[in-house]
Amino acid sequence: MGNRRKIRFTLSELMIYNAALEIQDGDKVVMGQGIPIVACSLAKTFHAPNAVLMTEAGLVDVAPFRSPLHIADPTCTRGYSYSCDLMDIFTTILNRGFVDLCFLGVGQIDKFGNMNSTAIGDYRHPKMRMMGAGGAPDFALYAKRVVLTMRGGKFVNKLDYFTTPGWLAGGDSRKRAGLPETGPEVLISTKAVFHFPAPERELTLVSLHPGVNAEDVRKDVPWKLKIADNLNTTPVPPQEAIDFVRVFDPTLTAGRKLSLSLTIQAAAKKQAAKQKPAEAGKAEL
Amino acid sequence: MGNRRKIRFTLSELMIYNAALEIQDGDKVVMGQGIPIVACSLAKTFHAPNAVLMTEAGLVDVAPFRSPLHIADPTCTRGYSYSCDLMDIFTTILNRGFVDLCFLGVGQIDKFGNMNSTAIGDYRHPKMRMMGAGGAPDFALYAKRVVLTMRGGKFVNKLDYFTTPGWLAGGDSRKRAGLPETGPEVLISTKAVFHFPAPERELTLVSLHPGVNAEDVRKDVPWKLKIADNLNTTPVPPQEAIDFVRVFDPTLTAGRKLSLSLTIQAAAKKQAAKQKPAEAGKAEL
Amino acid sequence: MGDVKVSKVMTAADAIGKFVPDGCSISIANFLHSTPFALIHELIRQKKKDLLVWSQSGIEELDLLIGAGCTKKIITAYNFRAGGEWANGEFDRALNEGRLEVEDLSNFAVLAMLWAGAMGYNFIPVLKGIRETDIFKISTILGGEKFKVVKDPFSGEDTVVVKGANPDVALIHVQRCDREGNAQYWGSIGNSKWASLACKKIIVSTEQIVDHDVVRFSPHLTLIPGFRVDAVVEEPWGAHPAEALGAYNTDYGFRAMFFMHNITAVSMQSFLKEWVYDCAGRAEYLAHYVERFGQAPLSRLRARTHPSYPADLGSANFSVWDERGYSEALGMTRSEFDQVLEKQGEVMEWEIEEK
Amino acid sequence: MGDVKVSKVMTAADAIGKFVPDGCSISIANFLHSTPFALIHELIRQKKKDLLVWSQSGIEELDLLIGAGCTKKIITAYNFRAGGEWANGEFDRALNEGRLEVEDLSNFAVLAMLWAGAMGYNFIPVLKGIRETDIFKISTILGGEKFKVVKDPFSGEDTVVVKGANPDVALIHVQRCDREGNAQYWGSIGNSKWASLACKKIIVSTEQIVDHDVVRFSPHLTLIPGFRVDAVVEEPWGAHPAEALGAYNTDYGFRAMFFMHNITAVSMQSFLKEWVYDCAGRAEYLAHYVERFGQAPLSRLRARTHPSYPADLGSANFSVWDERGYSEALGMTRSEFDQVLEKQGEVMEWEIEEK
Repeated sequence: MGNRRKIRFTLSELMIYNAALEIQDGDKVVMGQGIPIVACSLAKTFHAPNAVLMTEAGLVDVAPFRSPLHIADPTCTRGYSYSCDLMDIFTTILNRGFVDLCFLGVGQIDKFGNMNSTAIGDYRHPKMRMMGAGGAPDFALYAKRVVLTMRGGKFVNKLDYFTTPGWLAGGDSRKRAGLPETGPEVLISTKAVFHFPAPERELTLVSLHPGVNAEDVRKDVPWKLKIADNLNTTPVPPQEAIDFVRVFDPTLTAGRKLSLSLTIQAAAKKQAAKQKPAEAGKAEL
Repeated sequence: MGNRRKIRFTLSELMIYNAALEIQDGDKVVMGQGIPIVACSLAKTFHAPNAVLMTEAGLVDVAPFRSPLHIADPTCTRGYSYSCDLMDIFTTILNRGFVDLCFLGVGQIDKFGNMNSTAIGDYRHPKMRMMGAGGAPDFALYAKRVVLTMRGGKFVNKLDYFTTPGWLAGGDSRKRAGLPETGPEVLISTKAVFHFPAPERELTLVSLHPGVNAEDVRKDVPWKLKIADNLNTTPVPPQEAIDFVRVFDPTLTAGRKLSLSLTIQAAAKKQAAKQKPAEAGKAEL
Repeated sequence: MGDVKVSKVMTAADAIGKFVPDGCSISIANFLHSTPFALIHELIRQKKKDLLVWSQSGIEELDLLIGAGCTKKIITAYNFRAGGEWANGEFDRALNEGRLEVEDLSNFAVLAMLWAGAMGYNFIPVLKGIRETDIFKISTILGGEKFKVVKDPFSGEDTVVVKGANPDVALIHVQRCDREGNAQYWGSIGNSKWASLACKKIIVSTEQIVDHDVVRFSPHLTLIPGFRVDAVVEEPWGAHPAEALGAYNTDYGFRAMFFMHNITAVSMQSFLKEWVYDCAGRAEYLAHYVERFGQAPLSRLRARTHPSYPADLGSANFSVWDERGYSEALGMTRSEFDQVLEKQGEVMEWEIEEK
Repeated sequence: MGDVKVSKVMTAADAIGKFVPDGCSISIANFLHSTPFALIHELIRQKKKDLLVWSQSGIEELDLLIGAGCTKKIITAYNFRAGGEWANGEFDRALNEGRLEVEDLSNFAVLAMLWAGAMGYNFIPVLKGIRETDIFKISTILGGEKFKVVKDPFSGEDTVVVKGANPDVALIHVQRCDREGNAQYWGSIGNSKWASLACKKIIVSTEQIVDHDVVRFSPHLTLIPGFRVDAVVEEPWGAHPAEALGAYNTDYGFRAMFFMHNITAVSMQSFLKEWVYDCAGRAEYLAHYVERFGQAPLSRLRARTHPSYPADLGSANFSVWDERGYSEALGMTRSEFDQVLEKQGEVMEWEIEEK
C-alpha cells in the first residue's frame, strides 16, 4: 500500500475528469461547448492522443488550446485537419456511423434518458426558453455512444418538450422504432454518475461524487431511483488533470458565480487604471 | 460603301466565331471542350468581358489561356473565382436556373434536336462507342439556352440511343413532359447554321457557310429539311478572331488530320536531335 | 441572359434599404462564427418590420431583432443563452408574452431545408429518428409543411423528408470579397454555404474588399460565387462582438455587457439606443466603443497574422507558344504555322466589306 | 471505439494487395484531372479480376483495365475518346465482342448515387428530365435498381430518384497528404469528394507526404479526413500522363502514343507489357520513360510554382494566460488564481492512495 495524499479540486474538475475517462484512444468524438470540450482536450493531452475531436460546425481533428464561447469559434485552435461543414458532419460522418462518441448537455431528462433542451413550462409561452435542439437529436440517435453531462438540469417524470431521444420508453423501444440501439450510456451530474444498463435502459446510479450520499441524489429524482448493487465513489482527478483544466479553462473551473465576480473585479480594476484612451484608440482603428 | 477585303480562315475558325456570337455579355456559360471552350474564350476577350465561363468539373469564372485536353484540366487557366464541384454545378447552379447558355457537341441528332452521344449501332454491341452522356442530358434540359456544335456527327431519322433530350417530339412536348421549354436553339455544323424555331421546334436551315449551297446541306439530312425564307451567309470571322484562335488553339484551327501530321513531324525532329538524354534525365527525376 | 454590369459595392444602409423590404424572409448565414452584426444593426436602424428570420444558430442577434420589433417569427434550431432562469432575455419575454412565434427544428432539419432550397430541390430526406421528437410532432410557422414521410422506393422503408426553402435575402459576413462579389470565408463553415445559396438575394459584408487577383489565386476559399451576390459592403470589424478568424477574436466583455442588458426590457432598449440607433453606421459604432472603453480592449482582440499553408496552383506553361513564339508541340513558330495552314490546311477565302 | 494506431503509409503494391480483393467494386475518384494511374497500373500488375468499376469520367484507364482483363463491368457517364470510327479502342472492342457490360448514367445520376452513398442515404432525387432518355429506360448492371419515381409529398409532383451506392474501395491521387491520411486536393474537384467518401475503404496516392503541420494550417484544402483513409502511398508523378495542378501538366505526347496503341488489341497488349507489366512500380515506369524518351519531355511538363493566396488563420492569443502567466480577463496570475479558488471557490478535498 502506498502513501495517502490529499487532492483538492473543484466540482467542474471532477466532472471534466470523469467525462474525459469516457474517451478511448482513437475515438472520433463530437464535442459540445463547456465541460465536453475541456474533457476531450484533457483526454487528448493525456490518455487518448489519437482521438479525433470535432464540432458540428465543421472543425475536424482539432486540438483547442482553450475553451471557445461556442462550438464554431475557430480562434481557439492552432489549426485542424479538415474544414468541412455542418452538412458533412451530419451526413458523411454521423449518418455513416463514424461518430464513436458524442457529449450532450442536459436540460430536463426523464427515466430513460430522453431530454428537453428547448423550453421549460408551456412550450408556446414558456417560463424559460433554453438553447433549443441544436444537433442533439441527430447525435443522440446516430452516434455510437452518448455521454451526458448535467449542471443546471432537472430530472422529471415528463418532459415539457421532447427534444432529444434517449431510450424512448426503455427496453427495446429504439429497436422497435427502427433506430440504432445506441442511446445514452452515461450521465455525469453535479452529484453522481449514472448508467442506462440493458435490458431496461433505465437511469441507474452507479457512483457518488466524494462527499455525496445516495439520499442527496435521490431527492432530485421524482421517481424511485435505481441504484447499482456495487455503488462506487466517482474517481477524483489527478493533479495533472486539475492543472490542465485550470490552464485551459479557469472560468469553467471556478464556476459561473465566482467567474462573474472575478471578471467584474478585473474590469473595474482596468477601468480605474484607464487614462484618456479614446484618442489613442481612434488612430489604431 | 467601304473597300472590299479578302479574309482567309479555316472551317474551325468560322465555327468558333459563330459559336462565340451566341454569347452575350454577362452570360453564365457552361463550356465543353473543343470549339465551345475556344468560342467562349474568344467572346470573353472581345465582346463579352463579363461572361462567367465555367466547366462542370467545378471551375467557375475561369479565363483559360489555351484549350485543355478535357474540361477538368485546371492547368489551362491562370486562376478562377470559385472552386466548387460537379454537385454544386448541377444543383446550386444549373438546377437553380443560373446557367444562361450551354454548348454541347453532337454525335447523332434528329429532327427535333434530340441527341445520341453514347453508341452507334446496336447499343449493347455497338459499331462505335462514343463518349457517353456526360453532363449533356441535364444541361440540355435545364440551361436557359442550348447551342450545339457538330463536326463529325450525323443527322438521323431515329437515334441509335437517346442520350440527350432536345425538343422531344417537337411542338409543346417539353411542356407536356413538365420540363423547362428551353431546348436547343442553334446548331452550328461544318456546312451551315440551323435554328429550332417555335412553335414546331424543327431543325431549320438559316445560314450557309461561305461556298456551301443548300443542296450540300440537304444531302446530309435524311428528311425533307426545312429552310428559312431569308437564307443568309454565315458571318465570317474578323482577322482579330482568327489571330486569337491561332494563338489559343492552333491544333483545333488546323483540324485533326493536319494537327496529327504536324505533331508527328515535330516529334520525329526532336527524336533525331536527341543525344543520350537518359542519363541526364534520371538525375532530375 | 446577361446581367447589366453595375457596381455591387455599396454601404450597409444602401444594401439593406435596397434589398430588404418589410415582411420579407431573411437568412442569417453565419453559423455562430462571424455573425453579420453590421448588417443586423442596419436592419434595426432602418426599423424593418415583420421579417421572417431563418436563424440556424443565433447568439445575441435574435434578441436584438426581437427587441427592436423587426421580427415576430423565427425559424431556428438553437439560440445561445448565457444564463439560467435568472437571465431570461428578450427571446424568452417575447415568447412568454405572445409577441413571438418560433418554429423549432433540429440543426440538421433546418439545414436540410436550406440545403434543398440551395440546390433547387423540392424536398430532401433527413435522418428519420427525428420522428420520435416534438420537433417532428409540433409545428408553428411551417404548419403542415414541416416534415413529411415518404417510402424509400428501393427498400420500402419510411423516410422523413423536409421541404426546400428559399428565403428572400441572405446576410453574411466574410473575411474578404472582391468587387464582383466573390466572397471568401474560412474557419468554421457551419451552414454558411447553404444558408447563403438558398436565398434569392445575397448581401455580403466583408472585412475587406480585395483585388480580384487575390480571389482567382485562392478559388478554393470562395464560399459564394460573385454572380450570386447582389451587394458587397466593406465593414471592418463587421462581426464585432463576434469573432472572425484571422481578423479578431470574440469580445467577451462586450458580449457579457449585452447579456446583462438583455435581462430587462428597459435595459435592452437602452442597449439598442446606445449601440444601434445612436450610431449612424459601423464606423460610428466603433468610434463610440473606443470613446467608451478605450482602444485597448479592441486591440487585444486583433489576430496575430498566421497565413495558411498555400496550395501550388502552378502550371508548366502560360501559352501554347513560348516566349520566342515557338510551339514545342507543333515544332514551329507562329508565323511558320500560318504558312503551313495556307499550304496544307483547308483555308477558305471570303470577301468582306470594310467598316 | 478507437482504431488501433498502425501506420497507413505503404507501397502501392501493399495497398492494392491488402485492400482490393478480386470481385470487389472500385471507384476511380479523380474526375479526369489527376487520374490515379500509379494505383491503376498496380491493379493491372496484380492481375485483379472481376472488378466492378465506378468511373464517373474516364480517359485511358478504362481501356487499360479492360485490356488487362481486370474488369467486365463498368458504371460510367463518360469516357474520353480521341478519335472517330477509325480509332476504336479496347472499350469498343470489348463491348462489341460481348466481354464488357456498361451501365450508362448521366454525369449527375452517377454522381448522385455516390453522393447519396457518401451521406449514408438510401436514395436521393435527381433532375427529373432524365426520364425522357434511354439512360432512364435501359438498364444493364443495375437492373431494376437504376431509377425509381416517387411523389414529392409537398407538391405531389413526380420525382426521379437514384439509390445510394457504396463501392468497396476508392482509388484517388492527390497533391499532398499527411501520414494520418488527411488528403489535400485542389484544382478541378469534379466528383472526387463523393466518389471517395462513398466507399468503404479509401486508398490515397499522393505527389508527396507532408508534415501534419502543413495540413492543420490549410484544413480547407483537405478533401478526405484522415480517419477515412486506409492507405497512403507516396507516388511522385503518380497521375502521369494526366496532370496534377501545381505539379505537372498532361503529357500529350504520351497520351497520343497510348491512343495509337489502343487501336488494335495487339498493340494494346504491347503497351501494357512495356508500361505496366515490365515495370515493377512507378519508379521503374519513370526510369523507363526517361530511357525511352529522354528527360526533356518530362521536364517540360513540370509546373512552375505559383503559390495560392493564403487565408489568415491567426488568432489574438494562444492561451488564456499570457507570456507572463497573467490572465487579462481574470485580472490575476495563475498562482493567484489557485489562491482565489481556495478562498472563494467550492474546493473539495479527497484522500487518494499514491501509486
